[in-house]
Amino acid sequence: QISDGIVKIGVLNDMSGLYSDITGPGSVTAARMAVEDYIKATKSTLKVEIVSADHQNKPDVGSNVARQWYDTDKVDMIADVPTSSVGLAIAKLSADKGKLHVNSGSATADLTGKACNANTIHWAYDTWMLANGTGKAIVKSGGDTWFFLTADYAFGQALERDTEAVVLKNGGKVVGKVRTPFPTQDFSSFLLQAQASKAKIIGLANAGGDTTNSIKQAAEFGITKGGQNLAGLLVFLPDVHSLGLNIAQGLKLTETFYWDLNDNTRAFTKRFAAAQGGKYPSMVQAGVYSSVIHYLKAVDAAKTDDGTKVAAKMKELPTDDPLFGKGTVRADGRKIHPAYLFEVKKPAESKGPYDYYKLVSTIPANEAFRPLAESECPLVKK
Amino acid sequence: MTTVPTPSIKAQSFTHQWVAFAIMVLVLAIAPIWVYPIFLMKVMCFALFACAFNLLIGFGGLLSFGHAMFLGTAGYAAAHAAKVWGWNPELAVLFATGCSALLALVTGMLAIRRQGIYFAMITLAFSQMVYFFYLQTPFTGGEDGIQSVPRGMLFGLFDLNDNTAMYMFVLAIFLAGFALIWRIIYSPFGQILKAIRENQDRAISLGYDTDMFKLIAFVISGALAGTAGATKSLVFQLASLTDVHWSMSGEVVLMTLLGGLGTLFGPVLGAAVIVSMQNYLAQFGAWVTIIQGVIFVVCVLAFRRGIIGEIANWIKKPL
Amino acid sequence: MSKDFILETRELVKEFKGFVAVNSVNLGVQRGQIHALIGPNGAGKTTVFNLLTKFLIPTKGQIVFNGHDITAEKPSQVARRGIVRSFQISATFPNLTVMENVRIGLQRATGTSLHFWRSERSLNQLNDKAMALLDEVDLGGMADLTAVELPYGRKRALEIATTLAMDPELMLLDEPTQGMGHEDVDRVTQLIKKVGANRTILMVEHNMNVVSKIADTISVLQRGQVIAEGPYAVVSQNPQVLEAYMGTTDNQLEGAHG
Amino acid sequence: MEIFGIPSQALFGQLLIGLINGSFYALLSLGLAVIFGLLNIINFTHGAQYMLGAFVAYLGLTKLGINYWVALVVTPLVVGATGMLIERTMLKQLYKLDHLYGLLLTFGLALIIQGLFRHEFGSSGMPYPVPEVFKGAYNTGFMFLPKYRAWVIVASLVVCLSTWYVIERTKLGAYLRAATENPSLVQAFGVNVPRMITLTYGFGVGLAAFAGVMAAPIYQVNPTMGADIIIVVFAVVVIGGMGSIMGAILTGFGLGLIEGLTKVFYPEASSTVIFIIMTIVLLIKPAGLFGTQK
Amino acid sequence: MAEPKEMLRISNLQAWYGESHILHGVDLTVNEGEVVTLLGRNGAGRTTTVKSILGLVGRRTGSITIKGQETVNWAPHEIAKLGLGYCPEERGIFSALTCEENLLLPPVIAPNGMSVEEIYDMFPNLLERRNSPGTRLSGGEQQMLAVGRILRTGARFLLLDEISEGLAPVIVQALGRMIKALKAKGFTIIMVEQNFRFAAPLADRFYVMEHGQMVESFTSQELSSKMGMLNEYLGV
Ligand SMILES: Nc1ncnc2c1ncn2[C@@H]1O[C@H](COP(=O)(O)OP(=O)(O)OP(=O)(O)O)[C@@H](O)[C@H]1O
Ligand SMILES: Nc1ncnc2c1ncn2[C@@H]1O[C@H](COP(=O)(O)OP(=O)(O)OP(=O)(O)O)[C@@H](O)[C@H]1O
Ligand SMILES: [Mg+2]
Ligand SMILES: [Mg+2]
Repeated sequence: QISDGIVKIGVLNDMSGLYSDITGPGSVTAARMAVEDYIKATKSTLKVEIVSADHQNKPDVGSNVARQWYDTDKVDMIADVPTSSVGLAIAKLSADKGKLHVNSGSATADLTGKACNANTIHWAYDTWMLANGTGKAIVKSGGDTWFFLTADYAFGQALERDTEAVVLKNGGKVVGKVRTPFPTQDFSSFLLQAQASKAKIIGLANAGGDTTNSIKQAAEFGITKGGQNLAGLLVFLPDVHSLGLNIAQGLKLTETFYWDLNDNTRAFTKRFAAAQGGKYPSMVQAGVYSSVIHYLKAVDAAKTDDGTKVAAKMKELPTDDPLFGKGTVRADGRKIHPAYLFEVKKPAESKGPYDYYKLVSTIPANEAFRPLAESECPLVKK
Repeated sequence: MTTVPTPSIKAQSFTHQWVAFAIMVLVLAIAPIWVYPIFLMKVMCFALFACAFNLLIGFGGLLSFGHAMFLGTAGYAAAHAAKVWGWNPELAVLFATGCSALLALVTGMLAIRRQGIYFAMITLAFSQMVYFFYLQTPFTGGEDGIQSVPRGMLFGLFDLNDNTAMYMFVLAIFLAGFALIWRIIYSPFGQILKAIRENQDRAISLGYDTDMFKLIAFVISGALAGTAGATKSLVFQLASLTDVHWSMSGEVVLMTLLGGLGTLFGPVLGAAVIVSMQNYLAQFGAWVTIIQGVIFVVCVLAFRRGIIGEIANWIKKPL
Repeated sequence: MSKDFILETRELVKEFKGFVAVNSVNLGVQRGQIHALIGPNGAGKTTVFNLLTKFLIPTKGQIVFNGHDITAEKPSQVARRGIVRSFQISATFPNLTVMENVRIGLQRATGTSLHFWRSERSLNQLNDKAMALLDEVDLGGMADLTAVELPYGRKRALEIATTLAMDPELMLLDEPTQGMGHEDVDRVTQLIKKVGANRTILMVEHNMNVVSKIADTISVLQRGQVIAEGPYAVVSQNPQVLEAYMGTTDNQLEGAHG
Repeated sequence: MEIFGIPSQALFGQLLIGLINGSFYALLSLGLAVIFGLLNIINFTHGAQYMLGAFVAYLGLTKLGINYWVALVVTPLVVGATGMLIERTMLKQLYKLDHLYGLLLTFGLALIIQGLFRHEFGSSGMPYPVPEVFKGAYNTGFMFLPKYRAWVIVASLVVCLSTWYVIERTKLGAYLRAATENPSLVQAFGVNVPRMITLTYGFGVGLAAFAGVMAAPIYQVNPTMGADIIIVVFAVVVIGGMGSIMGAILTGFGLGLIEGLTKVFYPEASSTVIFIIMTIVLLIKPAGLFGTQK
Repeated sequence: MAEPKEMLRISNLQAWYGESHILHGVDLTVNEGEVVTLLGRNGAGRTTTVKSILGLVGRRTGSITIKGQETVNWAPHEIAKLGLGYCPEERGIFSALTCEENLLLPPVIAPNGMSVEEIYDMFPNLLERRNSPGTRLSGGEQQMLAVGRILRTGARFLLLDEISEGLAPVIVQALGRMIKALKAKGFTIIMVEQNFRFAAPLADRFYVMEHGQMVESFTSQELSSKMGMLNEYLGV
């Protein structure tokens, strides 16, 4: 039985701030496309409605909206939710209210780690995956001394911590780190410290404007020319777009989605761009699309929109969608799929707008995310 | 001799204020039937915050641009007391109010010695330092804040997880705070405060230790802002950096200004309008800020007295 | 000397960035007198006032009030000791009513000024006293106007009433008649004389007419130093004073003001 | 040689970087000080106007093909003109009121401008290339100094000092200072005060836009780029002494240095150190380092 | 000698500060070279009349003709350029400027103004305090500065509001001599004075104001016969 006959999905994200290009209205579009595509493909009789709101990257604003959605607006599932602190708050709230949260936007691996719960599923990526993907590959290819520029807040610190562990595990060394206030406009002083450290790799444990500014200024101070390399631990396609290839070239990064992976992704991107004024989808937006499809599938299968039951069903059913391919949702709520290590193309190699990435290697699904054995999640029986 | 008007002592009547107060209580008592109670609780928390702020600027002439530090400090203190120490909600709120009062005492002693824009700036500076402290110190959970704060049992008897009980609790706190401010404004102390605002040098020369008066006003205002913050963190079961950020200090100015600076009921209405706006315009993203900006501009250019201020001016009685 | 001085300064000095505005002033104000401080512009009269009320800090010297050294006290402490000043530019609380203005002065003595939990109505007990003070300065009929609405001369009267409310032992008046029409000058002169009957007043005044009428003792300041002291009749004959302050000798008794 | 565990070479580098950031603080706080000093308006829109400067340059480049040098001249004029419009239509009505109202109005305007740009351009930054002549860097021996950064210091110093000279040492400046206190009297002496005030606001805003153009090649051109810096710049102006032109300039550079050093020794606090300094300064010198109490 | 040239003619002047209507139809004429004094009680509207001439009140209607030009709709700076010098009641010394900067501030609007040296000669206090910030001067010194600075500009039509206020008798006498000298040079002067003794010997004509209207006007010859009336109006 579907509560009040309608399956209501709330897309909660950053509509106007730092992450609005990565999530924002684009995620709403992605969710709509998912509903359309699902209904068309399955002839399902579900009535689906989508609402959206801006959480301004603040946990209080986010949980406030979510609470009202759940309490009075009959929202059944909340999707997207970038910004780890907000994601964690929504996850907890969804569990309290017996609803469902499928997160594509947040980075923190805690969502399926010590903060996991039965009503939360984490979709596109997480810090463990980023650290592991980028960190391991770089150390393996000789980048074994690191200097971290870490945004001084929970997300940055988590990313730094996870990456450091990977670097050390693979035989690398961390020669220094600096915690930069968030947000910072000018990184030159920090970059100079990184330069002085003579580390081969400067790991950018930050996001959004902090990342783009630090990459831009690194180029200005000739850091890359001087033989040091940057590792963008969380870089999205729109970031590269705003930097331009001239500056971003050579940057290594990990994502689980890129528009130019295969015919399916290209076809999706074409439709998405048409609806979004020419902007190409980010990994998060793709995640929203894929997660909504799987959610609806589970609702149909479970014949209910009860959060806890649908969550269980989502874990039970294998996933399959055009963007992330076949995969699974694990007991801890982690969606499993491959990840890709990319390198940003040189301007000469690019054939046009958004043709930015060169695939370096594919990390198979079973290696991309934190193994269940290491999980601190109480849902995982050991 | 020129003739002068010979008025009798104006019998200052305050009945209209009582009427307004009764209307406010009535509205708040029955509104939850139609309106989402948590939203109303949020309104009341911000209304108390704005009233506390207004006590300082509207009646003491002191523009604090760092009032968020009291809201936020108490929010963290209450959340910590309730979550980590497992205190009852009433104790948590009291403790948190005390923390804010203490912070107000310390910062006030330094800030109060400056006037006008320097006062605004020094309070801003303090709040930035407080912000930094909460950002760095582990107990606040940094960006994540203190989440899942238990609402607990009021006096060990009433379960506040029930929204109705929580609502009554918040309503009681709000009304008590409001009544206290009302009393202060029309007290011997309030009278001197007004005199200081009008002409500080003259008040000094009449033997008043003006710094003392301003400090007391500052501490009361900070403490009540703290009560609001503590209550808010129980309602939302969350204490976060938002409440300490300088933009929160700006928001309370907006509420007060919109409602009517130096009026009794203005901050309440201002808070209600701004909170509703943020609530109902949430899906419009950037438009929220644009509309807020427009309100600021319109208020300053055309509505300087604020909504309640305009009404009060119209009926020629203080509200 | 056996005179009863309520206020004495000893070698009082005030320098502003090397400029000596007040130079070793030894001033003695006798209890119960109206004492006038006169002198050319820039002689340092206002500065002396500011020093006495602690709005400025002396560079050197001592101020003794009723036998206590008050040199190191705060302005509001000095006021509580009983030294209350008026300002050269009129100082009222513009948006309070005339009655409230006076009550602010009376309220201090009640000791409830810090009581923020009490009702304002507790102040109504002061109304009679306030009214009496207002009547004394002829403002009884205007008690309910806001101060800003008063004509200039009446503002000065209000200021004096507020000052009287403090029941000061020593009143300091800085040019109380400045900017007033003749009518008001007379009225205020009489008023000062009346209230000076049972307290001490130190005043700065350029209007020789007023000074000659009511001052018991006059000190003449020039370039920060006292150049003459005594009753009007004596001081106004002093050639140095005539030259520095009063100008031509022919109309000394008139002064410049009507 | 080492100083506090940092090689002196590196320290020089850091100091130089601090100086560069200081140039931005100085430019921005100069505009703010001019506007406060002469109009008594606390121009909260300053950050938005700085952002506008960068955007106009960016749009000029991408839509009209206007190069950096032209933008450096045209942008302050264009943005300054919008400032004058704001002054004529809105600020003008507030001069007789408390400072508070000017602050609130400009705060509102800042929200509107920033909101509109965010709505239109999203929030990820736009690139603006470093002009051709300033590509590359000097090797100073102790650090690698990008040519463009060197230019920033020079340009900022020149603009700051000429502004100071005009205001403190010329007749025009004396009119301006006098008009702050008593505009109608200065007008009664025969000076066209309203026009002077409009131009002054335009000039202050132009300075913000100038800083914006200067910043475009270094930072991402981004609708929120002015939102955070404005609070810091306020602090600079207050520390320097509200309205003191020289104060704003010296404090701007000085705080850039201090902030730079903090970034080396205790980076987490580098965005807070300015406020700590502000508190200390205000407690010791209530009117700021170079201010005079009214 | 030819007909005296008319310097200023005000007719039916009404003026407001915000909501309050202060002047109710003032009429006044001043010829070139005349010294005219406005008398009246506190609040009679004398200052307002002077400010209206310069356009410094909130709103005004009626007619104000200066040197043949109708100026009622002009901005203050345009009026000032006709050659007016104004010394305000509250002195208007600028605290951001030093004493000397204050003195040099008003732009020269006509040739043959006094030189700075001459002004310092007249007010030696100012020379001594020339580098002090304007408002650090004593009350009287500020008054001297306010008078001195308009003498520099070459304005030959002066509006002086209560200039003898707060000055030591010696200085008041000096001012009296100065005004006589200016009159001899052909200046036109409107004085607002509380200090009748000071104004009486200087003025050619007197106007008496009451409640925002001119209630009386007479020449210096008629002065003695008008004392009774003045006594009634002013309590002289
Ligand atoms: N804060 C200050 N800084 C510098 N100089 C000052 C300051 N205050 C006063 N002075 C100077 O000290 C001298 C004395 O000033 P004061 O105001 O005491 O004179 P006064 O006797 O009251 O004169 P007046 O009769 O004109 O009011 C003046 O020359 C004045 O310029
Ligand atoms: N800015 C103002 N706003 C409102 N009313 C004012 C203002 N200035 C003066 N008034 C009022 O206008 C009336 C005339 O004032 P004005 O200053 O012209 O009088 P005056 O004859 O010069 O007297 P005074 O001796 O006090 O200078 C007074 O009642 C006064 O209260
Ligand atoms: Mg004086
Ligand atoms: Mg007057």
